[in-house]
Amino acid sequence: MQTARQDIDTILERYPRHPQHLINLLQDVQAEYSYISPEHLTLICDHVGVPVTQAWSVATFYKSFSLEPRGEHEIKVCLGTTCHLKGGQRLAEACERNLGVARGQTTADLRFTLDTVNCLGSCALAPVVMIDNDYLGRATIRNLKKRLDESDDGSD
Amino acid sequence: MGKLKSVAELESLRAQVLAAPDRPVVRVCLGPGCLAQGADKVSRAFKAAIQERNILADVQPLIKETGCHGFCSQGTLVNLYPSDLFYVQVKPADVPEIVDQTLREGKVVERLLYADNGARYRSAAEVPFYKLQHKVILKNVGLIDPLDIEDALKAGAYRSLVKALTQKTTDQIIDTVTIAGLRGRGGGGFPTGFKWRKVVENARENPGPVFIVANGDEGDPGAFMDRAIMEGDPHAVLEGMAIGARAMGAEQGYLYVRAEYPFAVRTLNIAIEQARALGLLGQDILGTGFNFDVQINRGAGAFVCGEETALLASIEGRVGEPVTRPPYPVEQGLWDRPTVINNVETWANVPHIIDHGAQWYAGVGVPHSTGTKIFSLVGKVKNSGLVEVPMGITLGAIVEEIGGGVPGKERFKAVQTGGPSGGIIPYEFKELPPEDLKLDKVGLQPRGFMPMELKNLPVDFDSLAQAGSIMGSGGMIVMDDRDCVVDVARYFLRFLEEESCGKCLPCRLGLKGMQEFLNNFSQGKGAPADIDALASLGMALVDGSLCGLGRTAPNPVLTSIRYFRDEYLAHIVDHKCPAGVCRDLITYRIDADICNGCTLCAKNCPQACIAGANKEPHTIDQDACIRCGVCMDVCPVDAVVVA
Amino acid sequence: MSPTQSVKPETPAPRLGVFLCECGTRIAPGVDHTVLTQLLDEPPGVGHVETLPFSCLRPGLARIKAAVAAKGLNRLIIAGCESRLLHKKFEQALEGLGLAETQIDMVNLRDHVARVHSAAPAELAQKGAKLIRASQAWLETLKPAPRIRIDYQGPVMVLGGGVAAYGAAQELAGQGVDTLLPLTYDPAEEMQRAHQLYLGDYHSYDRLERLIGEVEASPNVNQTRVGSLLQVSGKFGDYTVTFASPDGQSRVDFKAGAIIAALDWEHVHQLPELGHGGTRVVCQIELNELIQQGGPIEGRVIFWINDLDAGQPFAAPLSMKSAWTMATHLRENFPATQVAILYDSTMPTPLGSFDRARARELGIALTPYDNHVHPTVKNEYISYNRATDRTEQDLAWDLLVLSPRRAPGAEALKTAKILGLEVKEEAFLDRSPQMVRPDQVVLGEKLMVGSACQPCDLRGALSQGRRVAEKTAALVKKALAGDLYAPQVISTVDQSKCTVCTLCREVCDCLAIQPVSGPVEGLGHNVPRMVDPMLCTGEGTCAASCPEMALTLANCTRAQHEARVAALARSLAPDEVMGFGCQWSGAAAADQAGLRGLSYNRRFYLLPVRCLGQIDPVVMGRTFLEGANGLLLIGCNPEECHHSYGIDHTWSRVWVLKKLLSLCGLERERIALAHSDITQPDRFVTTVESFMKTMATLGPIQRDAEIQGRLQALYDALHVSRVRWVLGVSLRRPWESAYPSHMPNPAAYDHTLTEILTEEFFRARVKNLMRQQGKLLQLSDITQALGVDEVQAHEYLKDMGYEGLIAISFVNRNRFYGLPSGPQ
Amino acid sequence: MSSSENSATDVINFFIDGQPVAAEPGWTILETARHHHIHIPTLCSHPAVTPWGSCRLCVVETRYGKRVQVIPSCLNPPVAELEVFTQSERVKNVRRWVLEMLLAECPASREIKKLAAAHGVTATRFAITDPEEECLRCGLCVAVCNEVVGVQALTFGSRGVKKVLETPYRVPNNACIGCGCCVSVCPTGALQKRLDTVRGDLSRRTGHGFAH
Repeated sequence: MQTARQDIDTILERYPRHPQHLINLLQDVQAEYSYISPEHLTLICDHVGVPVTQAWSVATFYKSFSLEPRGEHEIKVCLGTTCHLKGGQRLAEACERNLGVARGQTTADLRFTLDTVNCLGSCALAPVVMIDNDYLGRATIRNLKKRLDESDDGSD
Repeated sequence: MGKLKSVAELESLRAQVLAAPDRPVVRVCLGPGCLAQGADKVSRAFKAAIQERNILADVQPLIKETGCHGFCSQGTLVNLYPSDLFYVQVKPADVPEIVDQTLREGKVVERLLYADNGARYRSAAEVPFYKLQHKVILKNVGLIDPLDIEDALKAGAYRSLVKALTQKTTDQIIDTVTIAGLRGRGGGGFPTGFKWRKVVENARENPGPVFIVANGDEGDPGAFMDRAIMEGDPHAVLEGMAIGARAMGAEQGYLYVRAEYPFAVRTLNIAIEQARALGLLGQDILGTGFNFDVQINRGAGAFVCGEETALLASIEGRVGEPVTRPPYPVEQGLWDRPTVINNVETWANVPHIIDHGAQWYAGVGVPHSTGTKIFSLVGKVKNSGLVEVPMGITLGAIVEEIGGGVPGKERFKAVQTGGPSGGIIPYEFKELPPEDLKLDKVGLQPRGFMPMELKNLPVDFDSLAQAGSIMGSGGMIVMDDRDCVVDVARYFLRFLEEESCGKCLPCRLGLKGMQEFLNNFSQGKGAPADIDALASLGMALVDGSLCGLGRTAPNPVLTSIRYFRDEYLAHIVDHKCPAGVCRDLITYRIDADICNGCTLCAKNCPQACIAGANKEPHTIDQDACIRCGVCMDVCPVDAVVVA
Repeated sequence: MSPTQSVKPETPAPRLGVFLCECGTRIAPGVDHTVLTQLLDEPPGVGHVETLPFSCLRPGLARIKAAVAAKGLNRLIIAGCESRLLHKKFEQALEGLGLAETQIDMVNLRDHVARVHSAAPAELAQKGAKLIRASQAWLETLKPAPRIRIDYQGPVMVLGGGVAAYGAAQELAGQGVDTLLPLTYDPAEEMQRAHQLYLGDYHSYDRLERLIGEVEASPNVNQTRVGSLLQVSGKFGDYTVTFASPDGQSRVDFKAGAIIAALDWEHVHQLPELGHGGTRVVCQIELNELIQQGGPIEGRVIFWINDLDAGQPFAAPLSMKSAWTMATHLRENFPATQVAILYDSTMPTPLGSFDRARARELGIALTPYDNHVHPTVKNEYISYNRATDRTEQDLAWDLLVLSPRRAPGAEALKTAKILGLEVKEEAFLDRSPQMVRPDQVVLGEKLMVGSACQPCDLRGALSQGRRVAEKTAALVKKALAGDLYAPQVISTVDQSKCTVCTLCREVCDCLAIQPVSGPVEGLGHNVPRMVDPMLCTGEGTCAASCPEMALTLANCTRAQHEARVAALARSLAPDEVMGFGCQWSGAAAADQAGLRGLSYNRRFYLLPVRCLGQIDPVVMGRTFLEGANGLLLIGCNPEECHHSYGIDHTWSRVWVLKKLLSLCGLERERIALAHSDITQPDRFVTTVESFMKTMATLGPIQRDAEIQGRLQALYDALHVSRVRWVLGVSLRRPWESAYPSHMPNPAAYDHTLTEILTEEFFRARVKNLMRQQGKLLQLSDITQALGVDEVQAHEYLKDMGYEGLIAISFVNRNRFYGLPSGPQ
Repeated sequence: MSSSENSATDVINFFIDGQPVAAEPGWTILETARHHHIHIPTLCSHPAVTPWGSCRLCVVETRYGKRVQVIPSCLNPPVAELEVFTQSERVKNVRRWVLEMLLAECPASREIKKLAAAHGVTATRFAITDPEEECLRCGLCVAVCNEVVGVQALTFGSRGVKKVLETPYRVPNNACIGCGCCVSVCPTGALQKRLDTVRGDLSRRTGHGFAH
């Protein structure tokens, strides 16, 4: 399904060596490797010329960076205002119960990562859950469970 | 096609595009709402169906994947040209029928037309949702193919840039924007022309580069107008920025786009590439000697980066922590150079102002709040989606007429405008007894005063501020009787707590502290005096916080205390949540008359506290129940009720 | 330069200004500033005295600047708070007025006086005045040394020639810095070496190839073939590096301005114990070769990441990575293989979910094992405990692949030795020298890079090289622009006094005193030492232990130390006690005690120093001579000296002082060394209180002429190079591992030391006696006056006579002793 | 004004609590107040580093014409004729709440208790999460490590309520030189307990730069 990953050097070469590109590089590495390993963090710091402490604070400050490996499937439960009003919170709790992990965590087998987001912009279909790149609009505990089972089977 | 070296070459290209033979067009909305309902599959189905049916090349309809059409609750939306038919809730399975019936035979598929109160509407313009809208910025969104610059040129893109480059001095551009009365659409409502003028003055005193930034870090939950613009009409933003750059002498622009908008980033990147290829960005634009280029910065998931100083820190590659102003970005922004930051929607307004003139723009809307504003109308409203209305339209018109009012039998309770930093304003006019203005006892100014019924409240910067809310970036959430204000206030606080950068103490600790109060209230704990304490804590945040996030964060709490003190008291004194939301104050019951004993609820109950035999009415063990609501969600016959 | 300026070269006389800070209310009401001002105005007046609410804030700084400008002040005392935090601010504010950092001293009235004592404000003013007077003596003795600008010549030499060296050379060349790359082998070999060393980094090889080509083509890089490295001499900006010629027959010198040592490690095969034989049980190195040959490889291939079991945990992630790339390579190119990777479940694995999905796709088994039981290699299978359920499992194999062992290469070790670097037990050359100034952070890293210093893959080695080169380039550019200055406080050598005993070099922890490594051709060992001003951290242990006193710490001299302690000791009341506190620990803990609201005996006076190692024993002697009744030295915890061995050296010195004190007939307890840390202000307080109690029991020294004479002798004896040498050799060496100094026979050693001290103490007393009496003395005069045993005294005097320290004459068959005539 | 050494043109005359004061361009309101012996409480302000404005205890209410604002005095320069109030109700409201929340946030800190008591806050209504906590995340340690020491050995991780002082990967940082400046600037003494997590065990530091 996934094609070969971009080499870290290829990613680094996309940007000139200037501190302003720290976030861009972190994003590209995150996108490519789904997390930022200690090794990559050091390489990025060297490339843009910032101390690791700065990269660390940036990588932990922004929500889209993960310093631990993410699961193969990402489940994002929308907790935007409308989704909240329409029960997004209950969906998130149900996911936590089903997967046995808290929000922001990854299952031990690196299959699923559960996250909540503050609005996916599909408020008209609230509550919304995003599984990898697919939306599940007007989600209920029932249809969500079904979808999770499908995506789990589908990968093997 | 190579770089355009002069204005004449651009116009000849435009003429060439316009002269192309007319073809039928199917516009499939690929806005976020429709996408979530499978719009991409609909579009693929159209392409496949046309391929399959081998329609002749000259009449072969063009499938355009466009930006958001606005009427999200009816997605997937499909607009047909030239018939002007407007199909709603289109599923991939409907596509062959549309192709066969409408495209080939010219017949209308009645069941896909929008229907309301028995009436069916053939074209979008007739639909009540669109009728009261005044589309300026969204005019091309949904019309053009955002990935095709020629389509944008056809619709008039870069006409204003040419005008700004050839017919106006930099001063005249700024004057035009000033006279038009354009105010920042990002929330602050600061006069744009004034800001630009400041940058020019500061650059004159302290020569060197200046930068312009478009803020597309649209983080408010429930708001997606910037996304619609960026995904639907990216060239409007680029053109606006280029005009601004021309006026201020900037050569580099930054477009800061929210992390969660990968489509917007992709669309903008393609648009920038196409504009560069045509020489509409880059060196010596259209042979006028004007240089300007735009770089995209993706946000990395921090709401606080919508704050301008935090956004600049983020562009510079640092943690998005705001810094105290002064100095303002117009004095010392990116790399300590004067920098102007405007919202994406503001930039998108600029070409229209230059194109139609300041007077025309000032004529739309009301004095001090000119032009149109896009709102995302969501929540407990029948027609939800993006709406663009002239400033000064009443809230009633938006909610009742465009939105079609509250669905079902519930009553319209309140509107929350301006996102998490906005206020909750009640639908019903409430005469506030003087003792409710208790905030004064700590020497604080009263905040927010509801001058009239919400129905008649004009939606403009000043009226909303007077009511205790803000325009914000344009979120508008409709609440009904089943929505609890304590819960909503708590929700916003939790959101902001998560998004607070944590730099200043009032915001970092205060948002947590305010939540503690509200958590207590939602559990029926606390004393009425705590409500005043909460309000006074809110004022400490307003006064003490460093940036806009903390300073406006208490708004939902302060306004809800002001307007819905009775509801707070119901929680604390009567231990009741009138809306039936606060988990600790409600119970789930199974209506034995409705329950058909399907056992689904018992199977799904995480506490295994639902008992009942197959095909017999079930009951919930209230002691073990954690009120997770699963039973209510899974019940196929709606037998689970909240008491 | 206008001619008028060059006429007057002499330094202007000191003009002192004292600024008393109120620190809001943290100093002012507690210490009576009016009384303090009056005390300071008493003769000898300190000059300008001014009280400021906050001297460190802009309004205060404005007033200080105004006073400096109006009165031409060139010495400043800020009597406020911690120097560590605020000295820099005053330096920066006053830089424009021509004041150097060493001309500003800070006295911590807040944390050492106002906030730790509860006494009448006027009394605390007295204490403050004494501390300020001590600082006054320090500053007035200061003779500002001229700033040393670093002259830089020659290219940057990158030693090593490995992957990291190429990374560094590329960066330097890219920055336009001239680079010299001496190679001990043909550049074409480097690729071959990289293939062998960086296993499985297949995707980086072509990148490296490009890079080598780029470096070779660069006009800024001069590659040259050399033999092995022989010697490095010189200092930053001007090194001479000697190599053997490629044929080993002659020597070749190269000039270089800076040196980067970029050293790669080497791979060693696994020990044969696990069955490694190069056929069925192989190392990753051999598999790598096999893969490159194109096989044949088939059957069940098991990678066992056994670095943890082999005691090389740092290499485990690297072995895992190389195993992973080889495993994927095998599955893609050798379909007849089945691959599994067996690894310790506790090791950090560099594989993410992407890799795991890929492993499933390619059918590579990732098998973690429980490390409580070591996997056992059997002939057909390897048995291990499964990590998940800890049950025993078997894994059949046809080819078992072990991790290689990694160690710095022989060449790397040799280079490190010549540069005076240390090779750690784990066989890595990692080093984090103390960093006192930002410039030195750069230099600290300059010395060693490459995989020999830090386990890394090919990419990591390249990036290490680049990082260091980037910083070096910035430094070189600064030097070339003439903007690089040595710090103000550094050791300088008076080469006329240096006897090349090399003690300083052994003491030096910053590699500054080693411009000469080993003997110099034609000069042998006898080359006076030099100090590399860019490497010196100004700690000063070297200066304080030089037997000949040939080393001086610029702007922080022994004379200044002596003047300061003399001023304070003279002013102390009989029940008052003084001490030294290291700025990193003792003084820092004292500051902290003030900040944390602790309190202690106000009769204790603390003088902060950069490092206790800077306190020459002479300075300690001087305190007693000038009237101190006791001396407490508070330094870092054992093993925790921030420089290197300052605390150890102080330990030895205090030990000598104790011996000398008892020779004087005084209690050994009058001097004490204590340990502290900034995180332990409460322990600092306990230390002070208990020492004060001891001192109260001992009471003041009854200072009659006899005692003063003995103390004078104590002071004099500490100047004697023999004493200093013995003390010096008892000091701890960087390679010693026990604290305190490891000695084979401590009792015997101590006996020798005592004897030497006794003799030198006697000698000093005799000389003083002779000077006082101004006439020839008989043995009985001496034994009576000094109260010593006749036989012993006779022996000592005889030796003194032989050494020409005294003249022995005979009158009427009686021996008379006197000072030798001639120049004394 | 009394200061005669300054020419009238570059002096900014304004009022703090009704008292006429003078400042030179570049001074902040806080510096001017302190120079005039007017007390304004602070936690995150230290003269050795550039002000950051995190504790917000130094807020003052200012009136300039009709414009009334509550601003931090450590960051804002005065303008001529500005009226500054250091003890207004709005100011006190901010301070009291911040201190009350700090009592819950840093319950172990003696300094916070003392400061709070001085402002009449002795008890807290907020939940205490960690009874041992002393750190208020004022950022002084991070600033001093960057600006004065220049080694950037420690930093903040995460954000908002989860914001925490740490080193990358929460392991002792080799960049740390163990100078302890972070401990000295710490307003609550939290770093005293935490220093070892940054510098590690000094006696085990690699290289003979640290004894081993």
